[in-house]
Amino acid sequence: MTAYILCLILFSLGIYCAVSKRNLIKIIVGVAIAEYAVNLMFVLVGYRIGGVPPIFAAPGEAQGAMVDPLPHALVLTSIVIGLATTALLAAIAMRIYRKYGTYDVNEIRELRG
Amino acid sequence: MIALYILLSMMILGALVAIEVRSLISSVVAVGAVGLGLSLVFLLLKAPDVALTQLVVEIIAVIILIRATIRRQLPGSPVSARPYGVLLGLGFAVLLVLVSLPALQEIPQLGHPYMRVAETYVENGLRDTGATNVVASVILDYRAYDTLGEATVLFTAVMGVMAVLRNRGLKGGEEG
Amino acid sequence: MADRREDGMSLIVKTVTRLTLGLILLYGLYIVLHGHLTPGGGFAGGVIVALSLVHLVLAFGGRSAWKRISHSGASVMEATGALGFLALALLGLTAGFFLSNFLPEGRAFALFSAGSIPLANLAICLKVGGGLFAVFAILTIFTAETASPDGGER
Amino acid sequence: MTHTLMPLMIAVPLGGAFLCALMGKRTRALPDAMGFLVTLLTAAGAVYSVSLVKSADTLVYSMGGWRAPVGIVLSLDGLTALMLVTVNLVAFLVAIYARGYMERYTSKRLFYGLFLLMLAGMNGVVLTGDMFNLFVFLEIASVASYALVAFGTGKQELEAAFKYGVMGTIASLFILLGIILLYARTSTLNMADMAAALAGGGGDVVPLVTGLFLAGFGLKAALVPFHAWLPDAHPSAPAPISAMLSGVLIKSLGVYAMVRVLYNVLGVAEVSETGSPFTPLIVLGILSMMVGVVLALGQWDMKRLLAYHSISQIGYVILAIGIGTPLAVLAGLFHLFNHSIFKSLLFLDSGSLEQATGTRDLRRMAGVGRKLPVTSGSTLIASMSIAGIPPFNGFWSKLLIIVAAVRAGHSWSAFWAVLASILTLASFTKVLRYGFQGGGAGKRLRELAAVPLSMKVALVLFAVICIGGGLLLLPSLRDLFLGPAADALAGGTRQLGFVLTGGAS
Repeated sequence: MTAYILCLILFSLGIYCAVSKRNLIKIIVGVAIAEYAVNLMFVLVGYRIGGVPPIFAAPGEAQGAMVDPLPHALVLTSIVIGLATTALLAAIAMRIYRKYGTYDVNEIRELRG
Repeated sequence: MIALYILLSMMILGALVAIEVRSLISSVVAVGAVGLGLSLVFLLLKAPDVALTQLVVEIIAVIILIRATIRRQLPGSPVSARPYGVLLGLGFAVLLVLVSLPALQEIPQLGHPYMRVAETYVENGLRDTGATNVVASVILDYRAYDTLGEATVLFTAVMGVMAVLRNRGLKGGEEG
Repeated sequence: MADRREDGMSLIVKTVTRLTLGLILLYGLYIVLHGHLTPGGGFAGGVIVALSLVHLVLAFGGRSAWKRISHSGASVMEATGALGFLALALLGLTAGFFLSNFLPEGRAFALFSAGSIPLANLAICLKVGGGLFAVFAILTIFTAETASPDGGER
Repeated sequence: MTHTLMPLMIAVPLGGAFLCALMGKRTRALPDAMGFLVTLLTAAGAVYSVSLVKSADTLVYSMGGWRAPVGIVLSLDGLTALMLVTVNLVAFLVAIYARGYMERYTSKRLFYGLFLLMLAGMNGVVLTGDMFNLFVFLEIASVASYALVAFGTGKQELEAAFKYGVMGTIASLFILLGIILLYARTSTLNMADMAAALAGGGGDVVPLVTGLFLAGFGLKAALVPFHAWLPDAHPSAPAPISAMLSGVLIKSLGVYAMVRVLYNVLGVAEVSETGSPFTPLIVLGILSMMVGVVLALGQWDMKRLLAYHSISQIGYVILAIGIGTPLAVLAGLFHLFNHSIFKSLLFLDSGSLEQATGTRDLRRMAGVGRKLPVTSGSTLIASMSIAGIPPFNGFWSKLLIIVAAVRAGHSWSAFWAVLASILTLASFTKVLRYGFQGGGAGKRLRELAAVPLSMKVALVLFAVICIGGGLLLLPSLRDLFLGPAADALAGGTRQLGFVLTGGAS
């Protein structure tokens, strides 16, 4: 239970940073932290105490009770989706920097004119 | 289990550093640290596939972010955040944790997953797909459609970056 | 000659890069080919392959390393990877349904087993590797254009 | 009953986009041809899917041959067929328009690649029967739309795209968090399986997940408390993309996904004759309706005005579906179809006006009516139909919504609907008076640039649908197109049950 709470705290930290910061790179950092927290929540849900990684042991060795493999497959997908959005947002932020010369949201709004 | 809680609180500390530190480069490096902590937590939770992917994906994310912040005359990010945003953020944090307490009690406790559908993957994964890595058989056979969608997301992002960073948007428009 | 030496990192980094580059690439391909046996797979391996190319560009500097690896080459690699995966999916139609595993499962624990999974891993590796390197290459062009030699903004 | 049309609706646009990216540089004409051909194929496929639904009522396609809870399935019922027709019809006409309009922009290859990927994403969201797959294809369409909003690489476009990107990503994280909690509770990802597992009362998880989904999908549908990104993103995008965003993207990603999840999976809302209203939807609907139209009154930039009207019209749809009687749901879905037609037409008109006169400001656009007959004619038709003037399609759906609200006893929401309609009429008379009759003090405009033929064709086709839209209410057409869609929602949590029973052998 406390692991889920810590995970939700990390998620709200990420959202807080993305919502309240004025610097574009800090906003991207906040979104990345929120993505980390959601991926962590997914794997936490599938964990089994004393579980074994979801790889079949060689025929001879003993095969313990496996951890839930489904969240692992889905988290692989959402990690790369997180990378895709971070890369696109970083590219847009760099282009904004070239146009306005600053990463600060308020200065951008003033320069918009 | 203690190691899990220690790593989680370290990650929260790292996130706080990443949010509140003034200079951008150290903020990006702090996020890198949080990502590394996440990769270790995945190892603790017996998820080697995910830990490996998280590690390498996080390295390239940090490279891209540093590429965005380096070689620029960057004043430290101003300390005073948008007041409206601070209230919104903190209020949201408290609201989310409080509202989700009853729901968290109801989902299975940490360490005792239901695995109703996942049981079929584990039992006849080897027989159906021949792959000994169950996660690989889930990604590329049982739920290969997800992976097709996911590969398309990355493809879209790459085309998006190409579109956003091409040198001239409108024909005859100004360069850069 | 002065410009080449100043471009990229110091000599020590360049010689180390020449040694380690092959190893990183080999490790990435290992991860991809053994995706269905050991942890890892198309994505992790693809990113490692992209990282080895990024490593090369970082060590030898954006401009000089440019002649050998152009970003259009990387995006062609990515598009072929994506089309390969889509072709595998459409080939699945022959064995009944879209995306079905149409090749025989083969012996467990063997390298060439698990039907079309290794082929899909290869297609994804091409796509992810090419795509991420294209992103990095475009970012380098974009910053190289703006940062004039004295480092100030143009 | 299964049919290979369903996966092809996604594979064809994907293949088109990949080919566009690969061969686009060498052969100049490929992007245009690919854009036209692929959207033609998917539009034909969508119309064929309507007849499929009529004959077989529900179809399911299991990916990779794996049955429902184990593998991912695509499900095609009335509501999906309606959304497929809306999305692909508008995409086809916009692709024709974009042929002429996108000459001003560089690299058509990237434009058509991203356009086809957004189309594939929307088709994927509408067709899927799996919760996590809904998230993945929602992400494809969103990432493609972030990049397309910033396609002009101008100052406003980049800033709007960044803001839209951050808010869209946060909304997707909310949706993913909701999916994780549902997976933890029901240990399955298939919608039908999840609905069956939740049938015995969702306990405390369902209210929290409903809140997360309302926030996440609400932001994708630009409902009022989460609408901040729309008035910046839509005006700055190129005209064909604003038409796609306002016309279909916020509907398929926002309204369709929210309604499908609330009615068919979580079962928190249901359709019943006695009218069991789902109050959050009604409140969000009325809020969006009123705030959208009031903010639109003060706008002079034509595209910004249209963006605010999108928010208010989406409020109509959400209000109607929230009321919950079969007639109200039918009216809501009918308005959803109509709105995507006349709003896309309005955005395309603003695009050709901007191209001809070089400005988006109504005050400086005076006296264009006589010189651009096709554009001004279609703007007149579209403005009449959004304001709800008889014989046009907007009138029929707004009338049906108000009648359904009164009959269900929601006289207050009917009052708000009428008031919003009057304000919409007022704001569009301003558009017509300033924009076309030359009422403004606009100076003599230089010789206007001619509007390319391909743009005129698209405008005329849209206008024809605007005029003929009312026919959809005729009994014969209604049972073919709108009826099955309303019944799909009326099916509630049992609606997707066929996925578990039917499917691959």
